[in-house]
Amino acid sequence: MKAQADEFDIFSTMGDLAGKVEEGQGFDILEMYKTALTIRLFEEKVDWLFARGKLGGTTHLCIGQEAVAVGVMEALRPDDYIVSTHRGHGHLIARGAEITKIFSELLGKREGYCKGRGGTQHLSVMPLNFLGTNGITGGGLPIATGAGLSIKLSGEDRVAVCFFGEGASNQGTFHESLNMASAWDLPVVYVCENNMYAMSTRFTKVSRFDDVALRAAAFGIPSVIVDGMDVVKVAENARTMVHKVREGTGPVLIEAKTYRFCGHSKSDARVYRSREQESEWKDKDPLVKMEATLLEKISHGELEHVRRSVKSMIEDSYTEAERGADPDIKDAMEGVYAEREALIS
Amino acid sequence: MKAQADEFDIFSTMGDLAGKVEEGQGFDILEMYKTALTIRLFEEKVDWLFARGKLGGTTHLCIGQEAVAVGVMEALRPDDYIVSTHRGHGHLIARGAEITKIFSELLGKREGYCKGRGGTQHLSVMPLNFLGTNGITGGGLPIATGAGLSIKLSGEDRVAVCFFGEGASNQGTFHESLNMASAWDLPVVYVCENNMYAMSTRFTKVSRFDDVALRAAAFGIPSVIVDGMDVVKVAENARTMVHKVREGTGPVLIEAKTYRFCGHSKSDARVYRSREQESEWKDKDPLVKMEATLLEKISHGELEHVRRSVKSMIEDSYTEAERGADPDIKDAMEGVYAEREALIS
Amino acid sequence: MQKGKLSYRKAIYNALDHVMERDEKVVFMGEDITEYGGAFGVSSDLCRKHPGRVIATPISEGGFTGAAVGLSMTGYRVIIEIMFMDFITLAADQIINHAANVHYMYGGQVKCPLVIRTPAGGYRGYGPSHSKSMENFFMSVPGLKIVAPSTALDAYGCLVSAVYDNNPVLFVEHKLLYNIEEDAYPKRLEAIPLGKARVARAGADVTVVSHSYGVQLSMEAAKELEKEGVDVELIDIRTLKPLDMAAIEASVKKTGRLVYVEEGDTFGGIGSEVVSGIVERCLPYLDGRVLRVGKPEVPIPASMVAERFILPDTGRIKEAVKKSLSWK
Amino acid sequence: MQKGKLSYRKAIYNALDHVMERDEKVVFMGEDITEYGGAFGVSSDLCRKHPGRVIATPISEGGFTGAAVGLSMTGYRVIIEIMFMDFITLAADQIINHAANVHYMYGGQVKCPLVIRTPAGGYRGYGPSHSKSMENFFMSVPGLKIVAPSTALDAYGCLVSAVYDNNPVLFVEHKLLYNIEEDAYPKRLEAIPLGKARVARAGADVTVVSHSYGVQLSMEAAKELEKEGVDVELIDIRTLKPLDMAAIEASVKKTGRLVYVEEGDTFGGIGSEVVSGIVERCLPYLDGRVLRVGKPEVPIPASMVAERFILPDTGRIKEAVKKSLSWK
Ligand SMILES: Cc1ncc(C[n+]2csc(CCOP(=O)(O)OP(=O)(O)O)c2C)c(N)n1
Ligand SMILES: Cc1ncc(C[n+]2csc(CCOP(=O)(O)OP(=O)(O)O)c2C)c(N)n1
Ligand SMILES: [Mg+2]
Ligand SMILES: [Mg+2]
Repeated sequence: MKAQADEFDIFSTMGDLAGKVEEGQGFDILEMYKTALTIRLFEEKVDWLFARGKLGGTTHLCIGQEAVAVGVMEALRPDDYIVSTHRGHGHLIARGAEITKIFSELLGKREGYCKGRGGTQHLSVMPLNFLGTNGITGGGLPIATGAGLSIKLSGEDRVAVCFFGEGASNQGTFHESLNMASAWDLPVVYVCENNMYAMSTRFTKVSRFDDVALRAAAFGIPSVIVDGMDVVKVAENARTMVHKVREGTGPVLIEAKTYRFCGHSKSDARVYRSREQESEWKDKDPLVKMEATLLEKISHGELEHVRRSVKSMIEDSYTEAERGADPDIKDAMEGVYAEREALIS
Repeated sequence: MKAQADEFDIFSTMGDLAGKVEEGQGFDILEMYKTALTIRLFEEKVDWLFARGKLGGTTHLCIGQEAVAVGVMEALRPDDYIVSTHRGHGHLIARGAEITKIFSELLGKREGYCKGRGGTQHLSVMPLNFLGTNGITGGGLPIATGAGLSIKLSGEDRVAVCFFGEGASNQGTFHESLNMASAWDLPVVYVCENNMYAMSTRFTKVSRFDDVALRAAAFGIPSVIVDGMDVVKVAENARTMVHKVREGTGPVLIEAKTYRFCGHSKSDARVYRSREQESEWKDKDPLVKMEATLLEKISHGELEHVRRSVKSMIEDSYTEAERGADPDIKDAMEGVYAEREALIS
Repeated sequence: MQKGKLSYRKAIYNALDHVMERDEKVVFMGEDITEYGGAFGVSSDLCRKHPGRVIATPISEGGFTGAAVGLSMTGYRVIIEIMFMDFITLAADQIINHAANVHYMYGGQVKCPLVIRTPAGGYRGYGPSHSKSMENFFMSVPGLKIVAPSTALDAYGCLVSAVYDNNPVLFVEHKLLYNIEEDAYPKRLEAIPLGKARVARAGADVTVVSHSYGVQLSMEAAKELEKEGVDVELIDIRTLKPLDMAAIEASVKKTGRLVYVEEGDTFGGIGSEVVSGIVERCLPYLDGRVLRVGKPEVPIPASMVAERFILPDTGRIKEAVKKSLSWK
Repeated sequence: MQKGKLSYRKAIYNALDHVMERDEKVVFMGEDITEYGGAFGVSSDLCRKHPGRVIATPISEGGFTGAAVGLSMTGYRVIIEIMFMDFITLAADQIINHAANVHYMYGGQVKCPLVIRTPAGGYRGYGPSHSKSMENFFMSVPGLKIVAPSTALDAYGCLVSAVYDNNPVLFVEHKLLYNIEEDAYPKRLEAIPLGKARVARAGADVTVVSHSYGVQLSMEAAKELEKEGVDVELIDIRTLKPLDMAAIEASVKKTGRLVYVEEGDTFGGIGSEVVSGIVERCLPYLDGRVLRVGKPEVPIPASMVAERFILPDTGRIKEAVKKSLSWK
């Protein structure tokens, strides 16, 4: 069922937004494209590695969803907090994490951001205020809310960004988090990557509506639905929303309609969706859209050069990561508890 | 903050309700009054018993809220399921549970509905399809939802009624339950007893709006806000809503605005609310309202007779309950596991 | 009759299929258990065989477990799947404060026939939130039963019994067991009563007790130890709650030595309970050390190299068995 | 200087007040902890003394515990109150999969200084959902510490240490302890290092180990046993995780006998771990039975008469101590 705009007028709260900040301006499409391409080629490499048994565990690729990560990060400052999901490589890369160190982490190497202990689903990069990917669906929502509370208590103008999938919006933590954030006016930007499926489960099979944004209305949280396949639209809306949150008026929700081109995780025959649906969405490939825009300014050759250099950077990074050291028994066993810093009385 | 009707037009979904069933008709006010009075006097007796150290544990009285229990039960059939809260004596009595056996349960006697094991917060009466009071705030919501699923799977036209407080609507279980019920069109009537406080916590301090009904809109669940101090209004709306649910169109939510005249539990100095607020609400005493209506038909003497007979019934029931047996060690230790019924292969 | 070998995965599927076939009141709920085939493909095509009774839920572990409690209190037998055991933390309230309590606390008025199926365990590089063995977390829940079979036959038999038990049963399936197979396809699949241990290997020198995948590891260790002249008696405890202490006691009285093997933490593990129970019952019979093999107090790292330092292996089992032979 | 005696309740209040006074980065969150004064009145007027940092939450145990994790990962020291320990099931995911893991799994990049205060225990007729002692449920959580002091001085000292620990600490307060008092108001309140047991009573015949309210019960039993000529050494273990096995070992090597007393289930209880640890360490020193006193596998009934059959008392402790003196 689709909620009728006149039935649930959820976006009217957007009315008091201070208008778009720098409309359509100030975006470096080439930079955004490079980042999106890095994500795409990184994910393809990971896929390739899995197929060849080079990686343990599982993984969740965000191929097709790159524009959301790139567009949202565009709007952030280095001191903003980010909380990610199980499908977090794109967020990490868009935030500026080093490719080599992400590979190292996936490979379970000592040089990984988390010494190989976290892997794909538990990957934190604190120097970037990236509080971590998260293996528990919905697990990041209260953590981001707590980061928002932290900012508020410190009286700062940072924001906390919380990525989550539409599937995660069925968890109770979603409700509890949005309620706290709205009751306390916390500076949290909730970003729903609505790719319509949670694993095999179509959102509308386990909830009455298509849109997650609707759920924000119950808390008086302003929300916006954006085309998650269009990096500029994501970035514009993210800027507007982040700007609003930074001003201290409380949380917002951005719902980006998107699609994962690949399966849910490494083994997924995608029986739950049609090849037609997939190809319809592939026609909206965010990278293709960016390329079209870019080709108005640069030549095919220049574009090809970008592609080649990103590609070789990915390969080099992987090669370097692979040369890293495996953890020894001490690496595995130590560091369970943090040390006390000083004696107190 | 109060949600503006034009901002969140949540009740528009009520438009498709089939109109009120038997408007204002067919209610036996005298019967409802007797029940409400029984609840009131029962609770006063319990209060008295606690003050005298005759009862262990704690208790949550529903003095002031009687009209909600009575009005909702009016609309139900014997085969409908009911799930209650920690503040459940009124629900039990309105459903027709025996006063003696409730007292026995509170006294921890063998003759109690649950052999004294459950006490006030864990009190089930299965012959009445009363699935239990519940010591976990929000704990009853998924259970009632499951009862709704049970009805749906069996293809019956029963309904499951789920009482809960506005405080419980901040639990994740509320969100998860309403989502499942709406996604699966389950025959559940969610009844929020909004007495504005959860213990000492004013709802608006921990949520942005006054109304819980708003939250139903996020799931496309039709809702209605009723004056919980007026038994006829509650009963009318309950009939309408229950009727709708029985027809199989999915869950509904009734929010009854009410007030507990007493403290949260046995020890509560009520520092969090003003005596003015209390006396304003006491002016809306549902029993006083019913008495006024009744006095249009019966005499003061007849009313007094009703009061006296209910009062003496309560006293007699208590006396009888007190004579019951304390559990012995076998009663305490046995019955943790249910037996298998038959051998299977 | 089926052809080929019976895998653990297939055994569970068969048990589910059997109980759903036999009884219209059996319902199966969980995330992605319909066309996707559920966690590790166990539920396969069940949704087509039993339309309407295989219910794909939203990602709401607490909510659907609670709904399952309501469903089972009102006359259904419910099986739920928690995709990875680590996520059971989200349904802890519904299991501990509701499912396990309702029969007793409501004075016997209701039953809660609910099976909570869940894949547990590591060795696969899934990392800290997808690798835990948490059966020991639930040992102190009165009213709950816990089953963790190690063979396909036991998986079938115990699952059927669990579904027909009138109490909540936590049914733990180790991820590495799904592909193990019985040597031949059994003629007849039978229910196995809960609460009864199985002697997986008779022996004279040391009693090794384990459950779930630990039994497989221990069997390997026992075979290797045989070559070294140590004769292990291996008891597959199968049901952890109620625990068949009589079977362990009988074996320890014979061998005089005890080693418990499990994948979860040693500290506060099942082994602690078994060792304490044995010490209470037959301390004078002990002829060597009683030891526990399990996980150290470390989250399970994602790195498969690091994971191998943490989780039990045959080497550590053999070492413990040898140690138990002496007092030092 | 304070006048009068120091109660357990006041000691906790003082510790909270002290750490909040001392450090602007300490935040306290929970339901009804502002003007209402929190569970059992412990937080009293703290909200007026530390405005803005005593935060009353909605009824969302999972949500606010998760928020506390985020808050502590970003530089705050957070104390949360779970009104009754039974409700901690609702925050199990946040504690087990998040708080306890983040330091290790993120490779040491973050700390999670989070204290989870919660009143536990029965004897008050609150019934199955408000009476449990669940500290044993968390014994197998790597990365978590567990503290359950039995005296006002220890409550103060351990709570201050817990707040300044850089790890999540589960801090268990028994409801019946709040009103106990120290004999005199102490001159100075001091932090007590976590992980160190305390000899509550020196003795020669039997080592009794306990925590929380169990220590009070055991002390009473010890006093009565003294009259019967049995000299009990009572160890208050205080911190359950990490567990001071060295202290227990030293005592058992002296007395040759061990009894663990706890209010939670015996089956899978703290006692199981202690007994197993002792058996591993000093089996040859044992000179009598090692026994556990705890709750049988029954939910805690509301009836106070029935409850008394279920929960430990001095009678059962005395019985176990006497039993431990012989091998039969
Ligand atoms: C608590 C919990 N339940 C279930 C899972 C298994 N799981 C991992 S990802 C996923 C789907 C999540 O869907 P969504 O939130 O829409 O994100 P998407 O995968 O589409 O990016 C599920 C069910 C989990 N990791 N944690
Ligand atoms: C999970 C849980 N958290 C907290 C409590 C303590 N508690 C009991 S009743 C209550 C307030 C409930 O408020 P509301 O739902 O509005 O119901 P009311 O008491 O107003 O009828 C609280 C916090 C509990 N019983 N269970
Ligand atoms: Mg999705
Ligand atoms: Mg309320």
